[in-house]
Amino acid sequence: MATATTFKDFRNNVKPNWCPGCGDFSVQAAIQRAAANVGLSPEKLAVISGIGCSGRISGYINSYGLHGIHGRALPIAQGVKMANKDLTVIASGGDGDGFAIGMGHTIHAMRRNIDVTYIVMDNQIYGLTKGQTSPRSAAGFKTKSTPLGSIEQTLSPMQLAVTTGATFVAQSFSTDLKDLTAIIEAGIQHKGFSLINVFSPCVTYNKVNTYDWFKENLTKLATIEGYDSSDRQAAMNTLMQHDDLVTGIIYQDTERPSYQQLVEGYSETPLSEADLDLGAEAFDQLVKEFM
Amino acid sequence: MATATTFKDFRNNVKPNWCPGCGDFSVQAAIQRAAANVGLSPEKLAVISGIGCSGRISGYINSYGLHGIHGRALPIAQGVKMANKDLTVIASGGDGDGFAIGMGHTIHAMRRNIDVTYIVMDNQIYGLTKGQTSPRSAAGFKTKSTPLGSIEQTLSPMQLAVTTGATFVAQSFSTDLKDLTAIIEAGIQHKGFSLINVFSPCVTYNKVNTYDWFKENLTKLATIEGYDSSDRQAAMNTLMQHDDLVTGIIYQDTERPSYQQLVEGYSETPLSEADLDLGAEAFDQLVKEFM
Amino acid sequence: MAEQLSWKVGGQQGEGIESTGEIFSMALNRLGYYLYGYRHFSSRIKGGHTNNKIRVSTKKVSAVADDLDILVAFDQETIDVNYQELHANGIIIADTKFKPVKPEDTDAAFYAVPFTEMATELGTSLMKNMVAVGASCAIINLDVSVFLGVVEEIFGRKGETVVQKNMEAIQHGYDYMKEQLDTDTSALQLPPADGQKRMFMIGNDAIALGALTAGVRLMAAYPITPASEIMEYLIKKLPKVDGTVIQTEDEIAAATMAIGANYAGIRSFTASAGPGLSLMMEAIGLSGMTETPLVVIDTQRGGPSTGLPTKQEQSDLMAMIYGTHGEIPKVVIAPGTAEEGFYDTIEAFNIAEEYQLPVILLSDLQLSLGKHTVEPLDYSKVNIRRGKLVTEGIEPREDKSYFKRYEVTEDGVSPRSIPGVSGGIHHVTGVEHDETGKPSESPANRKAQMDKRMRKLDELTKVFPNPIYTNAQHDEADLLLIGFNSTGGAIEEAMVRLEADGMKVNHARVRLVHPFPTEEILPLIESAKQVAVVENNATGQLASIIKMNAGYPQKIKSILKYDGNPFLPHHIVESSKELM
Amino acid sequence: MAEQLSWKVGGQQGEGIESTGEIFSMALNRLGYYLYGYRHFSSRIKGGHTNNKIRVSTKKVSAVADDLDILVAFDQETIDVNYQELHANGIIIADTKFKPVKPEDTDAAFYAVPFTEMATELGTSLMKNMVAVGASCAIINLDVSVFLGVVEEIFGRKGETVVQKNMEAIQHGYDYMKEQLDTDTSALQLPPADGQKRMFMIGNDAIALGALTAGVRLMAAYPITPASEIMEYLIKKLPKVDGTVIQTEDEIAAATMAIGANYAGIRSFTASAGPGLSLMMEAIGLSGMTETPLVVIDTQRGGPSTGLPTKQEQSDLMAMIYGTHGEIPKVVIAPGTAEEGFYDTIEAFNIAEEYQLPVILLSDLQLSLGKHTVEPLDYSKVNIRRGKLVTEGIEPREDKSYFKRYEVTEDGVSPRSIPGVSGGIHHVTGVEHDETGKPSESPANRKAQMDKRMRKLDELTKVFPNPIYTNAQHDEADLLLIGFNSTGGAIEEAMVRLEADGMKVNHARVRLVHPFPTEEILPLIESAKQVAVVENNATGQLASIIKMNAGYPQKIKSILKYDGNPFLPHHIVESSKELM
Ligand SMILES: Cc1ncc(C[n+]2csc(CCOP(=O)(O)OP(=O)(O)O)c2C)c(N)n1
Ligand SMILES: Cc1ncc(C[n+]2csc(CCOP(=O)(O)OP(=O)(O)O)c2C)c(N)n1
Ligand code: SF4
Ligand code: SF4
Ligand SMILES: [Mg+2]
Ligand SMILES: [Mg+2]
Repeated sequence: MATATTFKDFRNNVKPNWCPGCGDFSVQAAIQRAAANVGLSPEKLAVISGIGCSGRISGYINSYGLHGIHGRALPIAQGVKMANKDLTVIASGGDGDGFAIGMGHTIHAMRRNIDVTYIVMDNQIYGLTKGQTSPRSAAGFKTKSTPLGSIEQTLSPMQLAVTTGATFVAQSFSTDLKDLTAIIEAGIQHKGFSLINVFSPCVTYNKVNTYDWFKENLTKLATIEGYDSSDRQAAMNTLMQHDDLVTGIIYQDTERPSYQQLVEGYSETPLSEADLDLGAEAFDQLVKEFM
Repeated sequence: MATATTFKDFRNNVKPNWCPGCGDFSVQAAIQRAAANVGLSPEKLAVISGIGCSGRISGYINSYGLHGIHGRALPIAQGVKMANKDLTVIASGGDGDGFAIGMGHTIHAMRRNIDVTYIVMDNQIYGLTKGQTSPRSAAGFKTKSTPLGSIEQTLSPMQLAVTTGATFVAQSFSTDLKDLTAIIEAGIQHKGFSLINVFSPCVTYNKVNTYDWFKENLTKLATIEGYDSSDRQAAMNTLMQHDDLVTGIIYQDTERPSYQQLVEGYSETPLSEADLDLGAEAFDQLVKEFM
Repeated sequence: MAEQLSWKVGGQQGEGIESTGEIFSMALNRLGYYLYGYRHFSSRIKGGHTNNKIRVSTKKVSAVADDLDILVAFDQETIDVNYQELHANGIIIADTKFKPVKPEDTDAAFYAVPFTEMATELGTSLMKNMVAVGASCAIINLDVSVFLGVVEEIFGRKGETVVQKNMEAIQHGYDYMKEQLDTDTSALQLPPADGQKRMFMIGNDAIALGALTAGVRLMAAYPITPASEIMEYLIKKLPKVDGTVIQTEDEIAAATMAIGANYAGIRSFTASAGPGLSLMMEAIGLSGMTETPLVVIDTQRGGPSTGLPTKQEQSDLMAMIYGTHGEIPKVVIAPGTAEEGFYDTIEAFNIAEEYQLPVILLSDLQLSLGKHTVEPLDYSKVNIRRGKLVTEGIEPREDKSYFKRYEVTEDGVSPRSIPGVSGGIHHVTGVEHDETGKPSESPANRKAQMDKRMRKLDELTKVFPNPIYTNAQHDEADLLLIGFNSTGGAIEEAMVRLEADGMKVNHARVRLVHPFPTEEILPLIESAKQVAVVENNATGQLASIIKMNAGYPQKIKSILKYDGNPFLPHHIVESSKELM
Repeated sequence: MAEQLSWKVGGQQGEGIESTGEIFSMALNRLGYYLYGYRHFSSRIKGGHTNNKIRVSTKKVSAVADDLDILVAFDQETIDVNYQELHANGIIIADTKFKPVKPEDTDAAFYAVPFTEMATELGTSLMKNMVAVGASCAIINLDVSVFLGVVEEIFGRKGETVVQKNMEAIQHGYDYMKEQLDTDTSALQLPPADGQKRMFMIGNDAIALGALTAGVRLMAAYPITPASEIMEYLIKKLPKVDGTVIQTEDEIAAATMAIGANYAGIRSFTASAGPGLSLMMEAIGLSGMTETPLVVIDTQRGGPSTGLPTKQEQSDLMAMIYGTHGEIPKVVIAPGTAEEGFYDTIEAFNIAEEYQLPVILLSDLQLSLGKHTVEPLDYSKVNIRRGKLVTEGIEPREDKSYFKRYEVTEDGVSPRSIPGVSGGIHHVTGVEHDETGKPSESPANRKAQMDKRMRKLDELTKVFPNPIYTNAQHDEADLLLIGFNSTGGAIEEAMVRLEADGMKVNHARVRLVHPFPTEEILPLIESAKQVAVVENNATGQLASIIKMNAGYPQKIKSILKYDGNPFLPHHIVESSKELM
């Protein structure tokens, strides 16, 4: 690793085009701080993002960044990590990106447990398309696409993650910069997939789930006595009791190895550095098998 | 409703092309019996299926049937139900269909709660493509695509369903024809979305999860004293304790209205019978709004 | 006096630029002027330059104007980016608030007006757009009283005071400007309009109204620019006909849900843009193979991938015709105006049901989002044709054999029963099947079913209303201009100018792009000395289609624009001259 | 003596038909014969008619034979469905077990042989296929000892006794048949082969081996017929080079995961068939827009939708060229033989990296699943070219500006750094962007980037090795036959026969279908009196592409087959004659 970095090393020259006050600014700052805190150098970080206001984040961090297509940040990020195990790979995007169109990939990334840190900027709405209901919108929530209020059950990403066998499940609030940074650090350091759902208010389209609303309604797990984030059943019960409105590391399984550790014969060095030449001998051997 | 029907009314002239001994035969029989038991007439039943060995089921029941594309049985089925509320709509397919490529739709159908009965023929493998790992395959399970054994976490559809807010969550075993039939009946009668996961052994490609294996490992909920299928938290705990290997109605919420009941102004009669003509007056009114 | 006027307002996104243009044009529309608007905006919510250019005329106009008469600026960027469009006697009016600087190399008049200041004095800076509207009226000599109705409509529910305040803001802007004005603005004054009430709507409104009129009951869709307005209109209207909109989890769900609903006998559809359409390709194939009606709207925007989501482009043509693996009969329609958007959408639903296949209605951003004056829509011309739908009277068959849903017929269309209909039971599958829908691998059956399906396209170029819009005055033209979707207006204006320069020009706008109306366009191509296909894309997709079907690879040239902006008439004039 | 022999075995799926063909042909391959196999099978696991038709020759053969010499039947259906292919001195050998009935209208000899009975006597009925193999040997006078190696290889790990039993079964079948044989089979006896060892593999093996040789490290894929074998081969082999296969949740994940891996600097790809490709269209657009290398294999099968998943077709051509919204540079390659499958796959990876774009390698079921003798593959011809990949030595920029990943260059290709490389930091996005990858809506930038991207295709028809395979002996041909993928073999055989009938025939097989090598094919078209494009599809897709690019709409005719079966040489002969 290069010389110690500070969060400034992860700043680039691009001015975010988010609305003033958007929750995503703090998420960006937290990622930059966490990256510096764990001692990364910018070129060893790859931020892979989806499409949405939040998805622009990969362009605002001084690191390698890929802004893909809607809902597919996770498969792309998993491909990146498989190609170069020495990279720190952060996937990120909105609640629509990860829990509507990308729902399937999210579940399967959790099952697969490739070492990617997935940060969802959860504003309970579609920001970039100007305010439609998301799977995270509360029942009765009125938007352009549900003028009479949403009538679908709100999705609980945290409960889903716990039941799907995700090995790192956390939730945070974008203004809690210190907590959020610490959680992202822990996510990066976790061996395996980590899901971090961040309440990141959309000040333009979501007039219900505002900063104040979250301040009033969130409970920090740190304040719950004896909370044990390694107890899956307790995690589940706590989520149910608090209607998911908790922040902190909800569940972590430090024992299950990551996917890469489980792949038989998987490279110890970054595959991206491998010499691609098979060699005449190995080739001949392969050919003979068909004779 | 027409005169009373028997399961024979739901038989057609087509010989299933499943392998002898395939678990799907019994699922077909159970659907036919359940349909007759609840007093349906064949033309009021629509069976919508995905692609896979199991997906062929829509062609083997004397009812309207649509065999769609891989993983999309649920959105199609929801469209059918929305178009004609008087139909009984059964969606069905394999574990790959519903939990791999179709995972996102499955979650969202549960959230949406349109009145469709979804029957998954869960053989823990991809049958039609000749034996690859499915999300339901156990860790270590060896297949063509995982010759060294699967290294992903097995998906728990039942736990997912409970956390996603599904209003009817049940599991059964294809040889338990009586139980299975009763569960399907209950699912059909349930107002809202019902998920019925049926262990339906693949005798050709799955040599681990065989009939005998299930007989040995399944616990009937009916045998658990005091089991209350209306208690969500208890359902979750029971599933965790039994590693999901239970059969019966795991959870049912009889209070939450179905999607159709919640849609403001949604038709009381089948939309498919509506007169499509808007009428000059209504049209003029609409036009004026743009002036 | 001007025959027409081109007015533009610009500023930062999220600052009310849209409503400034909206109010200004609504009032003019009510006076009976014809309007044609085009919004320039970015893929972000707040901030970034946006502008709304509105053409006002006493006659129908269908193109963005080459130049500009009045520029209303809420920031310096608006001036810097747009002033070059102003002609010599144009006028810039700019908010004093940002200390506007007049560019050196312009002859346009320049006025700094305290939009924000005056608004603030009246109670809230939000009303600065009203002040700007008033100032604009002063220039074109428009009586501000015409705004009363519009303001009442918009602010009425906020109470009488708010209405009054807003009217005052307009008046103040008007008065201030009148006082300052020291240029001769007579060339900017429009003759009075005819006072006719006409609709003023975006293309997406016309399409959505078309869908509603066609009898749609369920729209399944996923939000995307520039299609979302279709969904948003229908969310409000469908409940009135007992129907609804479902916002699905993605576009695959949207298309397949619509297929399910059509299968079950209602009219259902979806709308999206490029990325969504790419995702729907498998579903579209299912519709084609199972002969289930399906209408999909593709509002084209800048591609590829996420591309330029808020910019004009016409680059999905090939993907819409040829997307989906294997071969299905499919119809692709490309309306050129909001009026056509309305009628063609209805026709799309009719064709989808009559021929039992997927119909893609192609729009483009300029048509979908541009707000235009629309000629009266004639309800008496609307008819709903459901083809061979059978809902009763099917003889029961003792042997439980299936209804011949895929009967091989001469026209390729088979009788279609829907769930619930007694005696009509059959199987539907995307696997090759026999006449009853039972999967079949028989080569003879395969050929029969494939031929049957493809036969549906045989007559389509004949039955589709005006597959080619033609404005062809010349038996032998020097130049034939061909386009599709929204480029028609600019082409028509270019024609007029080219004719004025002594060139004989014909115009053919392709309205049915697939199956391609070769016979209808061939005589025009053959009788022209030169052919130029005008397209908002980089590879000349329509030109390729024409070459493939009609030949003449040498004669057919392309005029292309793919920088995200619509064609202005002068682009076409210049490129045409270069070609000759 | 026969120059070549056509042998077919048929029965119910799941009954060992495949292994009968496999063992028979493996042994013949080892003797140095050239083989060309085609399997007929259904989309079900057990039951349903299946057969394996194998052509054996002392010279290279690349087509399914028109007729049949020997038919081995394990059920009556096999006889009924296939006997008409037998010529007059052909032979049917059928298992006595099902009491076979000889069709009345055949001159072929007929023998009932107790395959099952003899196998059961030896211990297990499973060995009936060995008995059938032995009986076949008796007819063609082949020493059964040649099977020892093959049997040892297959059953070796089950122990010596099993090997011995199986050899016995072969011997018993041989002896029994020899005794019964009362027909003159000299016409069915092949001259000895050259004893050369050659590979015997399906096209998918060749493609998979090509990928491995090209340096692939990650394959991300979802199972589907007829692509899965590529994945199944690499699952076994990739771990040997520290790589792996990930079976993803769907094809969208497969394609995007491969994009991620390529972005991060390894060679990664996916393979699927029509339905999967339709789902990948958005991802392919992302690859094109972000200039991230991506190779996708499309093994074509019967479409549309689920279609005829186990049947031969070539109907994805248009969708592969034009699928995905908007406009990207894309390369589509169509190898015609297993050898080409190998080399072209390597070339696909090279082009994808050199030009930084998606490459679709088109195969078809006949090529992908047909098992063929393959000429030695020359490893010395393999080279790996990674284009403008930069992994070190990038000057750090003080101002933290990004690396110009999308620098506008003359050839359209920009230097490419990958994550981990210091000084190479840049942004990648599917949104239109500037030279450093920053989103940009500037019209000038848009045009520059679009032009840059599309420029990559300019030289491709020149640099691609043999974009058109030609067998053109005539300066002025009466007929030019054009095809792509696996039809080449049947066309070549048809040519020989047409020439024998006095016709001058040239053959051009399009190997690079996009960008289309117009210049390379034009002289052949112009110098031919008549042109016929031979395609396994219903709409003549390649013919359309040729017309679009090369013109000659009148001259270009189609010979089509879309009933799920491959072309046999006689189909082409007959259709060609009809056209003349
Ligand atoms: C395939 C596809 N469908 C739809 C869109 C349009 N779209 C862009 S962002 C977005 C959702 C935004 O919501 P979310 O993911 O919550 O992000 P946010 O803007 O709230 O941060 C949608 C639907 C798209 N780009 N691609
Ligand atoms: C888009 C697409 N991808 C892949 C396939 C190939 N395919 C057909 S069935 C199937 C999975 C079968 O597994 P499952 O859903 O569990 O059904 P089963 O055969 O086990 O009943 C796959 C991958 C397809 N038809 N379409
Ligand atoms: S619209 Fe909402 S989510 Fe998007 S940038 Fe603005 S505040 Fe943030
Ligand atoms: S392969 Fe398995 S799932 Fe498919 S029909 Fe046979 S037993 Fe059933
Ligand atoms: Mg959001
Ligand atoms: Mg399965």
